Amino acid sequence: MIAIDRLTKDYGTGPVVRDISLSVRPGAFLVLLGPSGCGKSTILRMLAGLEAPTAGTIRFGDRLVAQGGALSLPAEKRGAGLVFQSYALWPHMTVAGNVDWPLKVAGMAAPERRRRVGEALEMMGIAELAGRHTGEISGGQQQRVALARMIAPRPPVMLFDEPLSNLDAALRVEMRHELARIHAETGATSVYVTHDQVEAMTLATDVAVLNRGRIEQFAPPMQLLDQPASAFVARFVGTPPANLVPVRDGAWFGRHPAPQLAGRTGLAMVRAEDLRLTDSPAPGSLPAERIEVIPMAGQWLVTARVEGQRLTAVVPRGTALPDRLHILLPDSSPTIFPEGDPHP
Amino acid sequence: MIAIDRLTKDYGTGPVVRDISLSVRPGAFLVLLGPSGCGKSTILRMLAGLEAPTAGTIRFGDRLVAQGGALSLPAEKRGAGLVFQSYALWPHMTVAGNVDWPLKVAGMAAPERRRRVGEALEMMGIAELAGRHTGEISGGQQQRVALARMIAPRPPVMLFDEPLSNLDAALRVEMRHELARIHAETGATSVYVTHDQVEAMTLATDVAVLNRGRIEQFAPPMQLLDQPASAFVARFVGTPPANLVPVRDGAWFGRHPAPQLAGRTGLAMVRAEDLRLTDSPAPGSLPAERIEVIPMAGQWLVTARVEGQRLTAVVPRGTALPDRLHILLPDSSPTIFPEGDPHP
Amino acid sequence: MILPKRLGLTLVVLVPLILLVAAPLLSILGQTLGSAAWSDVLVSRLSRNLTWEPLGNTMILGLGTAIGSLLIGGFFAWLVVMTDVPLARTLGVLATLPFMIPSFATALAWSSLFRNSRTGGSTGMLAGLGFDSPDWLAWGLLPTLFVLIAQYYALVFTVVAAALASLNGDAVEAAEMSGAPRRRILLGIVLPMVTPALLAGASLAFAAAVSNFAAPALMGLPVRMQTLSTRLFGMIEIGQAERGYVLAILLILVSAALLGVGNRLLVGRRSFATISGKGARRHRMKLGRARWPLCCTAMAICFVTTLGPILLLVAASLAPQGSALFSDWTLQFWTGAADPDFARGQAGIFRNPQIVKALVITLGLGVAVAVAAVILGVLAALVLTGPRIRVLTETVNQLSFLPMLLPGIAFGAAFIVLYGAGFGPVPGLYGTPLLLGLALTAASLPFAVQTGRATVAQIAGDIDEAARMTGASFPRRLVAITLPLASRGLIAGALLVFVNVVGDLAIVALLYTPDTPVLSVLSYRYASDGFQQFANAITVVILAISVAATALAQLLKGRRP
Amino acid sequence: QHLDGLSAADLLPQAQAEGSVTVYSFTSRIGRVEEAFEAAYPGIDMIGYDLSSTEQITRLKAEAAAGQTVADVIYVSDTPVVTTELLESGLLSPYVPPRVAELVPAQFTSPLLAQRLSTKVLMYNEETYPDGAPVDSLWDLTRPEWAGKVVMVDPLQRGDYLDLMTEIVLRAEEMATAYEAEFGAPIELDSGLRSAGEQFIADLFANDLVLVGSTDDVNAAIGTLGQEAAPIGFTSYSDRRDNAEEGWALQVANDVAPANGIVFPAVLALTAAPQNPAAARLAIDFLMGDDSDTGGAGFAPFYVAGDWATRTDITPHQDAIPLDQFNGWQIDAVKSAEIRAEVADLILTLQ
Ligand SMILES: Nc1ncnc2c1ncn2[C@@H]1O[C@H](COP(=O)(O)OP(=O)(O)OP(=O)(O)O)[C@@H](O)[C@H]1O
Ligand SMILES: Nc1ncnc2c1ncn2[C@@H]1O[C@H](COP(=O)(O)OP(=O)(O)OP(=O)(O)O)[C@@H](O)[C@H]1O
Ligand SMILES: [Fe+3]
Ligand SMILES: [Mg+2]
Ligand SMILES: [Mg+2]
Repeated sequence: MIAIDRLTKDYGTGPVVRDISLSVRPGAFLVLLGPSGCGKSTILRMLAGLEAPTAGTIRFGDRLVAQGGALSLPAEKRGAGLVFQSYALWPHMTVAGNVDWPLKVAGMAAPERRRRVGEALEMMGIAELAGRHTGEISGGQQQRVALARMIAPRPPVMLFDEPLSNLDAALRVEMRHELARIHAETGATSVYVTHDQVEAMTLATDVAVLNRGRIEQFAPPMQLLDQPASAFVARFVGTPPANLVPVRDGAWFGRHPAPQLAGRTGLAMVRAEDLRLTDSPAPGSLPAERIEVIPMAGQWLVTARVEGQRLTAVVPRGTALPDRLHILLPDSSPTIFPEGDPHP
Repeated sequence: MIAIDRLTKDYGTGPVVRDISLSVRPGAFLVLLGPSGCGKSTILRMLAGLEAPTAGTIRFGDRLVAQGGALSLPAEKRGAGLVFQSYALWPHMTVAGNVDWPLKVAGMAAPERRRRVGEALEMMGIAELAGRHTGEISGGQQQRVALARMIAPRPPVMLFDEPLSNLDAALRVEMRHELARIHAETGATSVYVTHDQVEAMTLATDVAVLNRGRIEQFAPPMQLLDQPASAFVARFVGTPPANLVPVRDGAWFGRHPAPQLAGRTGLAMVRAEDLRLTDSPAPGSLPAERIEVIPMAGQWLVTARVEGQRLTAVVPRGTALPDRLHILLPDSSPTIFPEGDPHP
Repeated sequence: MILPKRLGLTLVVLVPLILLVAAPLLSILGQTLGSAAWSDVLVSRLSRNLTWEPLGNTMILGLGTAIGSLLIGGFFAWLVVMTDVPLARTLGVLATLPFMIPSFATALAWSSLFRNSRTGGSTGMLAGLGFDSPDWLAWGLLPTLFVLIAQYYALVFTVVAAALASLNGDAVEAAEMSGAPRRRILLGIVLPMVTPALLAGASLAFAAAVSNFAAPALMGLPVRMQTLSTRLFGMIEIGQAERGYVLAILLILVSAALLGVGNRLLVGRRSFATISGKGARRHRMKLGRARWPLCCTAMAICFVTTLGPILLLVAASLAPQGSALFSDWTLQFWTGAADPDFARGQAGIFRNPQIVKALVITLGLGVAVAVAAVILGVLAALVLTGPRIRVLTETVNQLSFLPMLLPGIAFGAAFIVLYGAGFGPVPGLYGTPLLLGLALTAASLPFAVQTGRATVAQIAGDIDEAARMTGASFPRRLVAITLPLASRGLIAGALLVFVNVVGDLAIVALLYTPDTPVLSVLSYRYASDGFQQFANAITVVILAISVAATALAQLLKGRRP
Repeated sequence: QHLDGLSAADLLPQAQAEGSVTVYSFTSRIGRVEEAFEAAYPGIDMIGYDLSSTEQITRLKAEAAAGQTVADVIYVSDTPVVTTELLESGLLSPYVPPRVAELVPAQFTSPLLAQRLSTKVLMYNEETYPDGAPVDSLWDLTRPEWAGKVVMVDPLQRGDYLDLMTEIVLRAEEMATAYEAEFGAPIELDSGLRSAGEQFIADLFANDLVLVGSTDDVNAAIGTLGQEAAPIGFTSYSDRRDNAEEGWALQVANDVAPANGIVFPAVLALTAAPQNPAAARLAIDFLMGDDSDTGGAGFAPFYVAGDWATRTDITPHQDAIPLDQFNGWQIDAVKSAEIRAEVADLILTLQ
């Protein structure tokens, strides 16, 4: 339902979105994942109609809504809703007023509006704040107002820019489930920007991993984990993401040969769960320095410095972890990426 | 070094911070954790001197800096730095200008300032944006500018309000390490608001878990996980947080008696890793409906609905997970909290 | 081709600007073409005295007034809006008033202190104390500058206060966190963040100063200081109007260049989006021990620039003799019946049969023009703060700024010529109040546009974008989002326009009809026959209306969260 | 035109049919005329506009350009500008009611009908100088003892003061004679100056002449009571009537060589194509006063000490020096207009 072709955007300081093509079917939930500044918000703004592409086209279904340098259907005609990264609440209105206004614009009758506003605020857990002004509520509450405002009119295309970033973990789970429910109910094609891996993994039908304005990989979520298309994706996706260990001439770090790596050079993907830690040297182990230990999913994530690089390992909770550890690399790696960034 | 005594704040809509007391030693790293709207930012603002407490006192070392209704040392005299949740960048200045201005105010010489600005921007990975105006950078970049601006003058007290919320996971790890390093180097007493459990666990020397303006628990991070003081804390802390399963008259959900629970009633804390899933009914198993599966730390977090409640279990990656599952509760629970919220 | 954003709106704004401003300007320009006036003014033996020296003085006064007004007006705005100074509301009203006080009253206030014996008559208080002020203190640039600043800091105050009132608290708080002292925060953060308002205020003060006639005529002439406005007035008065118009055009060119440079230097690429879509709390800075000293300083300035002149003006409407303002007060000039032994049989102004009608018409005109100008002003402001379109945006900027610099009499005449007779299906407007309204709207545009633009520039782009996402049309967004957020600026703009209209004489004089008497014409009539007290009394009435309008504006602003 | 020959009574029916008449007047006293006129001729509405001479000129020109004639009658001073800018360009036409043709001297009926005469003359403070005027010649004003003590309105701000300066240049020969009488030697002209009149203006400005913005400022400067050494200056003789009310001691310096200033007319004229031609003529007739001693209701607002009716049959005001004893030059609008711009340029270079 959304088809992007060779989309490029340049604010005059060099392209920030470069030649992106992708398409998703109606009702899809596309998650954009990528490092800060990679162009996620820019793509969302172009989809919304707030920014005209420099080149390339955007189609909503059969409808060409933007074409670089030629056409850009204005935002108010696209029927899309957007949760702004900056909330963009209307400071002169109350919380309820913010949610209500789009419904008014849509020409809804007052009772229906009242119902929807109440429902949306309820869903976001901010019903008791309805009469407050936007300066009189907390950051997370503001973010929920922004979300409620976008959702209340049920737009056919929903765009989310880090909509849950300022919520606590528990609430985030709640909201995520609400969003999933709404998506299932309305079938609105959605594009969702997030930095939260869990959100990406659970909500997405498709994920686009972006890097410096380019798509690194476009795939269903699980595939990203299982078959990352590049070193960048491997290093970026997953909780924790995979370690990338340099291999030179068949040897880890160019110094610790492993038979099954024979002749290989590049960045080997080594998942955290494939590393082992011991408190005393073992055959083939490398000395490591413990940096931090994080309890997660009943295990411990241990980050240690090995050969000047940070590696993360998963160990059972309660493992003895002295300051100086020894790390055992696996015999081999399923994937070895060529070294160096393909897009310098 | 920071001592808060019976601190209360009321904006006129009822108290939002209620009677909070805590103290941390110089150089401590205090993390405030709590649901959206529980009063974290308000506490930070009172520490900063931007808001006067309604009642109670704040001491920095021996110095009484605020006393409800009587005294509030103005912000500019407290020597504290604050990263605002809203960033609060100065829109008329460039990125570099924003970081530079506080240094100018501190009366630093130009070469020193240049060095520090460069260093801070470098650290935040936004050196190449130095000349941009704040409206011309992405949300995450703005957040990093806010962080750089606060850190550059190295204030003796550092206050952070969700400083990394808009950064991607990889960058967040980077920044977290930088902050840890800076804290270690300067020994600045820090108060840090976050929703990120990993940040809380790794950075904190002390954590205060807040709920509706009250402290639920004040303890070192690991203790929160091991000995949560209340059902609220148990349900709020941890990745994933513990499940709280109702027990009535010695029976799970009041219907599935377990010998070791005999006579107990309350909310039993059951960690995700203590739940087991099977694909066929087993003695004592409860039928469950799978909701979602999240790969994490080499395991799968499975959320399922049991008896109308969501429970999360950790299972090894690759476990077979049909839509309809069966869940095995443990024989007992280390902690059973009394039912009902102690602060209605 | 994608049409540039806001092209439609820009064109919509340009049409009335061209009709109301560009056409009259061109028609004035047309009168000077081919006339010897250009060479007389620019390159003759006369040009030094006729043009360059007055131009120099004018620029000194204009820039001096702009800077002085910025300092005082900016200080007041900060004090009243951003701090916990005592009596803030009172100060707020007092600091708005000077703009409404006629220059001659302010000049009178200065004179009553520093006047020396150069022009005979009675001398000032200092002379009474045995200190005869030197000429440089009593006459010429310095006192003129003082009088102008004393009046026009109110412009900066009004515009900047409106902008500050909608400043997000957290940016200021961030500055406080840096440990900066208050003055530093004021100069380094608060004022720069409202640069568009400062620029708007300074531009208005500049334009008002360079086009002010009364102050340099009263304070400058005795030492033969001429400005372009005194020259311009004189040239038209002695029948050499072309030269006057050439001077006016010269003034416009120089001012436009200054405005352009100022815009480029001060605004540039920077953003002034201080009304953001993340809710932030309002913030008042605690002054601590400085509260009362600062309040007293402000009060002192208000006394000298506001209360003093008003007192003198009121006295001048009560005292029979201009040389003894504080003796023999009588209400005869206000309410007295005709008495052949008093004021040549002139009855008090409240017995003037036209006063009620004039009052009603003046108010009506003021309100109507304020509404019209503010609507046009806010549209122009949107154009000016939106994405730039080559040439067009700058045209809007300049056209909406320069009416203040056009000589009112020429402006009025041009309106008669252009719209008096009507063309095609358009009926002739000459002699109708509509023509008066149009001309006054044009003349008041700078106030509306500059104030509007200063506050519109503060609204972060995403706030309007969020409204666009809902599918709301431009007019709808304008009414529901932009206008409420810019309301303080718009109210301030409406107030300035209203006051300007109520006090205007130059344009009115040429376009009024006896059916539409206005107060300023009544006042002028009294003055032209030497009934100065009666004229003053009417001026006091105008002032009272302006003060009432100010109070109303304060109320309106106060209602907003 | 045939209307020009009709008497007031003959004009009346047509004027009543027209129903109204619009007058542009340079003084607000038109208001009182209006009342009197409407009382005298019920059914004819007089509409008075109070406009300065400059405004009248600008307005008439703009009206002409727009093809809209609003005014029927104008009442204006500033004759040198009016004659050149309006009369010569055909925007005005002269009219002399037959009734007064014989009563007004010829010099006051052409080119336009003068209704009364005003002044810009040398005045002094009779409290400070109880023995009479402290000067006996205009040339005294160029002496060092009057440096910084002569006050007048900037001639480049007000037409009537420029007219005064122009007249001095026009009367260069008289000025030369007076110079010799005052200083005992023939005048020597500075280079670039062409006459004794120009020399006088140059000397006057060089003698730290004090310029102000309005006649009231001049009056206050020289007239205010309680001054030890009041300045002297040029202003309107008629302002003397305000002495008591304003606390002034203005007195005219009549015995000054060669003259104490100028006497200039306020004129009445028809616009080129008045919409109410009969009522317009009737209004001018009315403004010229009736046959009583003081001119009656139509002239009453202008019957003041210090201004003189041009009609010889109106008795001069008892409080003022009669016109024939008054030592001022009567200006010639046409000659004035010829050199006025040059004089303005001269003054411009002196400032
Ligand atoms: N100006 C105000 N007037 C009234 N209530 C306010 C005001 N500011 C904040 N509150 C309320 O006080 C409570 C605490 O707000 P605070 O900003 O401290 O929350 P927080 O813990 O920082 O939440 P978040 O994680 O969402 O930022 C909230 O419920 C909020 O609605
Ligand atoms: N107006 C602008 N002018 C110039 N560059 C801009 C402008 N807006 C954004 N950029 C740049 O474009 C790039 C992409 O910005 P964008 O906001 O799309 O990033 P993002 O992926 O949303 O990042 P984040 O996760 O930090 O929000 C950034 O590097 C940013 O600096
Ligand atoms: Fe003599
Ligand atoms: Mg973004
Ligand atoms: Mg907060």
